[in-house]
Amino acid sequence: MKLVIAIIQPDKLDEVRQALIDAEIGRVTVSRCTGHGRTGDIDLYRGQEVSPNLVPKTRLEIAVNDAFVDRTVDTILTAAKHSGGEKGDGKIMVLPIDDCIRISTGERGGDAI
Amino acid sequence: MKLVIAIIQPDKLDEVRQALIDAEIGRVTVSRCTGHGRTGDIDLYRGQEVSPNLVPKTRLEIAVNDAFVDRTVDTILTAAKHSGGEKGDGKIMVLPIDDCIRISTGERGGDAI
Amino acid sequence: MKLVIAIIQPDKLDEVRQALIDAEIGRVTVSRCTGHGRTGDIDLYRGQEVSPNLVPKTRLEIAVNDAFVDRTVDTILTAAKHSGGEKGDGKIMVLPIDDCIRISTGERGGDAI
Amino acid sequence: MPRLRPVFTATAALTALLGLAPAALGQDTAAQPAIDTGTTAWMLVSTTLVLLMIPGLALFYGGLARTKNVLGTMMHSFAAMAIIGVSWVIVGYAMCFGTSVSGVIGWDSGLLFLNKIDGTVSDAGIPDLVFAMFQGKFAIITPALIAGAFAERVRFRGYCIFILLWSLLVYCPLCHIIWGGGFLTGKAIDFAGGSVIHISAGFAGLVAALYLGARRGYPRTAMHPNNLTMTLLGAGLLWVGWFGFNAGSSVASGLVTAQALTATQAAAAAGALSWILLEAMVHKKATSLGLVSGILAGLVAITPAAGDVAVPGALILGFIASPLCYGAILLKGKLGYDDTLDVFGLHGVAGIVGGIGLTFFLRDMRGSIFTEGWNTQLWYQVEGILLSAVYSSTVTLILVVLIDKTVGLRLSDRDQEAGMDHALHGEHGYGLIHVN
Amino acid sequence: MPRLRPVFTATAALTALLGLAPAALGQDTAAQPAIDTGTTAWMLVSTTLVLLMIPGLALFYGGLARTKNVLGTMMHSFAAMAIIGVSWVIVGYAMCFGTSVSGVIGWDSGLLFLNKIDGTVSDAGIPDLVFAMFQGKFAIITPALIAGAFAERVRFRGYCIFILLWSLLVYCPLCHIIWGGGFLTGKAIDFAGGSVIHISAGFAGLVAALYLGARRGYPRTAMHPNNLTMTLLGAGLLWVGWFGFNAGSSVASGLVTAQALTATQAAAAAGALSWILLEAMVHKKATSLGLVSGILAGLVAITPAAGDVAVPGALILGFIASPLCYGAILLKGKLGYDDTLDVFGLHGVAGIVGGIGLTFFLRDMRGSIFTEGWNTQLWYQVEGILLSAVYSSTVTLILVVLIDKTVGLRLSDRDQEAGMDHALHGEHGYGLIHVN
Amino acid sequence: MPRLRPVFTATAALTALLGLAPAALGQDTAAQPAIDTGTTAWMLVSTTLVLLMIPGLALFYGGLARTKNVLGTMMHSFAAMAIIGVSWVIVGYAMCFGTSVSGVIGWDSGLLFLNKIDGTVSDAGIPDLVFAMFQGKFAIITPALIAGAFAERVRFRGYCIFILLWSLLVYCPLCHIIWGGGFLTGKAIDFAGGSVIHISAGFAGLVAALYLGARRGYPRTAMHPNNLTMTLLGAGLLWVGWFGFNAGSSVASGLVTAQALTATQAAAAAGALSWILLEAMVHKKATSLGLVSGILAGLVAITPAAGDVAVPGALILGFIASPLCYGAILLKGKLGYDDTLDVFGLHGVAGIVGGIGLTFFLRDMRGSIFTEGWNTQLWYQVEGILLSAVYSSTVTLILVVLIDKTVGLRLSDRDQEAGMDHALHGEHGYGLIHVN
Ligand SMILES: Nc1ncnc2c1ncn2[C@@H]1O[C@H](COP(=O)(O)OP(=O)(O)O)[C@@H](O)[C@H]1O
Ligand SMILES: Nc1ncnc2c1ncn2[C@@H]1O[C@H](COP(=O)(O)OP(=O)(O)O)[C@@H](O)[C@H]1O
Ligand SMILES: Nc1ncnc2c1ncn2[C@@H]1O[C@H](COP(=O)(O)OP(=O)(O)O)[C@@H](O)[C@H]1O
Repeated sequence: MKLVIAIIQPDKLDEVRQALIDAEIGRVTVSRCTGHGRTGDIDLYRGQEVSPNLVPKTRLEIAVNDAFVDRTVDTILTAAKHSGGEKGDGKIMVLPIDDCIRISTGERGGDAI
Repeated sequence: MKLVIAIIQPDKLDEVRQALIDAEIGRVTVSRCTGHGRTGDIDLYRGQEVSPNLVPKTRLEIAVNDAFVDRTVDTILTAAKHSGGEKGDGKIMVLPIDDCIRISTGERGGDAI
Repeated sequence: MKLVIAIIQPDKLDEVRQALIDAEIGRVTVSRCTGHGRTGDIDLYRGQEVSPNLVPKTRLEIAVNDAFVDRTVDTILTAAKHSGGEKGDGKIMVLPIDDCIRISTGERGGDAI
Repeated sequence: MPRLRPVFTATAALTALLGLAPAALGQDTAAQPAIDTGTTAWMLVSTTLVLLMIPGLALFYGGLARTKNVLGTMMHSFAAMAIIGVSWVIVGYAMCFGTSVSGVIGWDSGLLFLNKIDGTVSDAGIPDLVFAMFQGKFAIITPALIAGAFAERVRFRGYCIFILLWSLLVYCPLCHIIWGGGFLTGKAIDFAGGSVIHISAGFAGLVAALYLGARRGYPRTAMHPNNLTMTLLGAGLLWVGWFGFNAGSSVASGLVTAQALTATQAAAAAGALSWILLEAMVHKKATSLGLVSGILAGLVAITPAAGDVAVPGALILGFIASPLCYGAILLKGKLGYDDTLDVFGLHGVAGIVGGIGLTFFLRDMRGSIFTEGWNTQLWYQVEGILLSAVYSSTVTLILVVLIDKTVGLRLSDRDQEAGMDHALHGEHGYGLIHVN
Repeated sequence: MPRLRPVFTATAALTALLGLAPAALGQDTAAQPAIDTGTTAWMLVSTTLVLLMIPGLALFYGGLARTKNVLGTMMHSFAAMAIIGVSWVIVGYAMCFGTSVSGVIGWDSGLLFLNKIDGTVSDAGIPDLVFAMFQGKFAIITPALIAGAFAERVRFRGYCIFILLWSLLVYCPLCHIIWGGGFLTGKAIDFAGGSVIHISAGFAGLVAALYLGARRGYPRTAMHPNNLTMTLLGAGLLWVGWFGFNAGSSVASGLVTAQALTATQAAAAAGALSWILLEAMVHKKATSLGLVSGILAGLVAITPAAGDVAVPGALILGFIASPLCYGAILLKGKLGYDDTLDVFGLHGVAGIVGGIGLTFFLRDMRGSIFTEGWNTQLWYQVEGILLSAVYSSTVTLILVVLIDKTVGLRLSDRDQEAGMDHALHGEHGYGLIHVN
Repeated sequence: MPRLRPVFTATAALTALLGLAPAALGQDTAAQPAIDTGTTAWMLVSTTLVLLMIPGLALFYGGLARTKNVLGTMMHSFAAMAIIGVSWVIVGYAMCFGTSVSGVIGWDSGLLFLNKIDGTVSDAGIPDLVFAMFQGKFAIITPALIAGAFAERVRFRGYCIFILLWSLLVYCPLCHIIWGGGFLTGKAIDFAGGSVIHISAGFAGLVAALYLGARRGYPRTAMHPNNLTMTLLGAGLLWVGWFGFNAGSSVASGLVTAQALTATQAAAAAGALSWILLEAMVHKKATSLGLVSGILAGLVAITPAAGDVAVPGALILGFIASPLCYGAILLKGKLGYDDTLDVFGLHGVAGIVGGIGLTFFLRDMRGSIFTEGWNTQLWYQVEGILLSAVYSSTVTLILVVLIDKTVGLRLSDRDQEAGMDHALHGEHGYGLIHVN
């Protein structure tokens, strides 16, 4: 089992979620974060352009069985890109998971994902 | 050392924390997230029932030494359940940790947990 | 590749980020969390001192290649300390990463970090 | 300091160009009615209270939008303050309250820039400027109301042009016809703007929402209010401001004023109560959005009637307005169109309820206009409502089509996803999530 | 249009049923006092300002609740607007200001639905309706004040029933006794409602909080205000509204009005200053919640005294109210009961401070009632306070027990954990955390 | 009840000590001008409206600060309510409107604690207390305005001392000189406080900001407004309150009042429109902060001119104020100093624009003072502005240096990082992020 963590642009969240559901990956945990990226999210402040050094991003966590890792990564890769890939589109990390438990039933391992 | 990540219902936070403390697991990091769950958190909006597709959840991270993993998982399992287990009660993931450092003292490994 | 997760005091965020940039670690993801610490963040409420049991903290995630792990940890250790180390200064965890992908280009592994 | 003269001359030239005699300077103020300081005080206050409704509306609407659109939504109200605020003093007042041209529009070049009334006093004992300012606030809030119907999917530039044109081409004629000396003045009872304001705005919103289509993702994606506390505060300020809106429409500080205020209070409370009772019956839960929607329904319903119905009538109007609005909003859900913040469901529907309903609860104090009996009056009411509805719908449709085809009105899907605040205004409502 | 007649008839029947003569229709208005437009204007404004206090209170309380209870807490104030807003015009006014029945309660069936006063003018030169509306706002805010004492742990349905009954059974008698012609009218000085409003609400809150017990987790769990900026804004609006509350209670627009406003301003500032000075001494830090609590303490303390003390007296009352409230709140911490938002600690305590304290700073303008000397007056003050405290406590206790045993008043532990907003209202205050 | 006597005696002693005759008690009120209830009503309202501006300002500034400083920033306005609220009734009014001492400061020990005017009526037909309260609100808001210039980096204790001294040493003399009978009274036109308030505050802010230096991290670190919706609401309340500010400055309820209100409305709208048009041209985006900054620029520019220019002049003043403020703010960015919330860029610059600009648009109704021709008037205007700017800058510099060296004014870097809310007040603005 793996934990796929993806940092994406907030405006792509809906598309990515839809694409994941279409690829039959229905469970996901979403949170807000800000990232120190290379790109600027230009805001205006009384006539001055302000480029924040921490840009709002959205963070997805998806626990998947090993067989699903590639599909998950590819789906995100496709859906999270802005017109063929722009700076700031984000990053995906894959971490190993030792165990997974569903709280309601107590199921463990691959079944609980 | 393992990192136990638990996604639970927000209203169970206090109970889970209390249970963990009672089980002598005193350190925890909490954050807010929203999850794509199977369950609906029905809100009302001018007479219409609105079921958000992202439901607010609470995320716990607990770094523990290997000997404590089972106790941690079991404690959460018990405390986070709504009346014997309901849809949406959440999930627990156990990830391996390579190293852990306490910032104030610089201690490393199991002692720093 | 490793994922370095650091839980630090919010008021140290700017310093830590600056120190990381000076150490040529330019990418980071930041989020807010609250922690169950040993320390009290005393607030006042109509004449009473209130010590919240969950103290606001800041969480950094930094994906680094193996060669950079020590430098990252040491940089944070130095910058996040309050005057030589105080209770509540936080904790660093190092987790293994299996894979990392840059969304914009599709690069994988060490290059994508 | 001759370097400064050009500015002075430029203004003089501008004034001359616009045909403005320097009226105020040499004006003879002797023959005017005496000022009634009390009435003037209340009308100044009413003007201020109606101004307060505009930030109130911005909060009400803003709180219901999603986080990424909160500023864009509030900007709709604030932009109306800026744009109609200027256009009203330049031409708006002249078009509403100038000499009637065939009963459909006013005009008087002496009223441009409020020039002619700079120092005059009306028969009610208040400076004419106060009345012009009071009416100006109504002109500002009406287009701002419409904005709720197409919130979260409209371009700012197109919106600005829309409200300016709508104000001149829809609001001014209607205001003139029903209040300013046009062909329905003195016939239809519209105490404080049921037809002129709420019905015209409600239908304009409906038409614009239908033309622009639904928001991206509607109704599949759940769209949550970003801050209901803001909406509640907005509703509170609207209620407060509505006392100026309705009681000020008496242009007096006396009996009718008191009656209008009382009716307003009673109807708002009844509307709120009726909505939460209904929710309690249907869902076993009373919502805060329901309560404030009920307040609004009650306030809108009493608007055309405020000075002319007593407490029992006001209670009943408020009480029936809420379930009817509630039903209309459920129906919207069924029909599937996207009137974002229910401008039609609240303002349109409750405006009609009040405009028709008042006929049955009239206090019968206004004398002459009722000699013809209540069914004649009912017909006048229907006439006023139909006129507002049909005229507003037609011109709105023309305007939205024209603007959408030229400068663009509907926001692109990509910008809708990024949010109006970022895409249109380069800002974010809340810096809370920025950790630094 | 015969289809519409039934409605008409139904109303007529309803009116007849309630014994309401169609008073306004044939009323002779010739013999009435002339309207003073200035006084009327100020009283209309005062009414509006006191209305503004209710959203102000909702913000003040709402900001102090936890995030999950913010809407539920604000709903307590808004529900009072809906419920008492309706009950007041129906029976409340008649029970307060109708003909006295043995000096303890008023009654006049002609005042139901404010029917009899629809077109009358009082001796002060204002339409009677304005006075009724002004007083109505007091009736609304008083039960809303109590809500703070048991915030975060009360069921909405039970709360609604509670405030309705409390208003009829506690507020109306007290109001009648002290202001409306009852046995203490003209004896105890209670300019704008120290006993009638703040002390009665303070003791009611205390009793209800004691009966309902502490919130789940109190005092072990830290319970943080969700949004202090909201509380600050609420305090600002309360101060603004209090000018209407106190200066409006002169039912004039003249000298006493000005004196009441001045005293209000001075006491509020003094209360705020005194609280932050105290905090600075004790904790080396002045808090924003402390500052606004001080504002409130000062405002409450001056309420019974506003028209009758000059600036030095007002400053002193404000200055001493804050430390006494501060002490009371610390004491609460020691005693361990859970008066969530310190209704007793602020309104009860400061109300007593003002009611007793005013005796020593009287301007001595009101003539006759002081001929008996100041210790007689002191006795009247104590009498008024004791009456309010004892009567309000007793009836409140009966009401909360009855309601809790029947429809239920205390919120279950599980619902307290989930939060009132979700459990009772099916809503969330802030959509901010919803990422979409 | 002898136990209570000491208090009574203590007050009497205090009163005696301060040389206060018990004025109100034996006062003969027969020879006074009659009260004009209408004018009194409007002046009471104006007082209330200006009070509303202070929470409005707290919101405006608070929303622009970073999350960790939101309460600290709001406290600056609220502390002014507490501190100047008390000092004004004690000595401030006497120093502004007492008998002139060499034309530079007023003094009258009978005015301490407003003792002498407790029961008097002015020639305008309003109780003198109302005027004192109205003016008191101006005294409160002026130092609160300055706070924006050094927001996010000032210690609370030092700030409190600063505003108290600034109020007594800068505001009171300027107010006396220009309005209260000093040597410029009746010469420079400053209808509602262009020089006295906005220019003096603007320059004080500039000097203090320069002396204290930039915030830690400025301008390298991006510093985002924590809540622009709050700033928008604040701007709305400021606009509303400004009607009291400007129209109330007529001390009447008549023609000039109406003219002042009209000019205020026109200039605010024009300022807002002009700012967003400029942004649309430069950035292709209109921001909400730009719109509300334009409102403020327009309001400040019209302040000295409100009663003396007609609609075209008001529109032009508003229209040119915005680009000039915009330019000044860009220039600040270039010069690199840190005027946190642009107090100088808005209040200083727009105050000058209005003070000078009004000369070219005068309605010329005030008669006598213009017989000398407009370039004499222009000179008076420049004189008034220079006086305010130079005097305010000088004394402010002395004050900030003194206070910083003694009790400390600049916040330490560590506390700046932790945030004012936590470091100075022991609080957090939003509990939202506390998960429990
Ligand atoms: N090595 C890393 N460790 C942690 N977070 C990262 C790392 N690299 C990228 N991120 C996250 O991904 C976001 C996008 O990064 P950015 O450099 O702008 O994109 P890209 O590398 O795709 O051009 C950043 O804002 C940050 O939150
Ligand atoms: N495979 C997964 N990956 C990431 N998050 C998950 C996964 N499964 C569940 N979650 C998280 O747990 C929450 C509860 O999931 P849900 O399906 O409602 O519960 P359950 O599976 O216990 O019935 C979800 O809202 C989501 O945030
Ligand atoms: N074992 C752990 N698991 C998860 N989070 C932890 C753990 N230990 C510490 N933390 C996080 O680090 C923060 C600092 O911990 P604290 O005990 O106050 O510091 P320290 O251990 O450095 O004295 C806590 O608030 C918590 O968020």
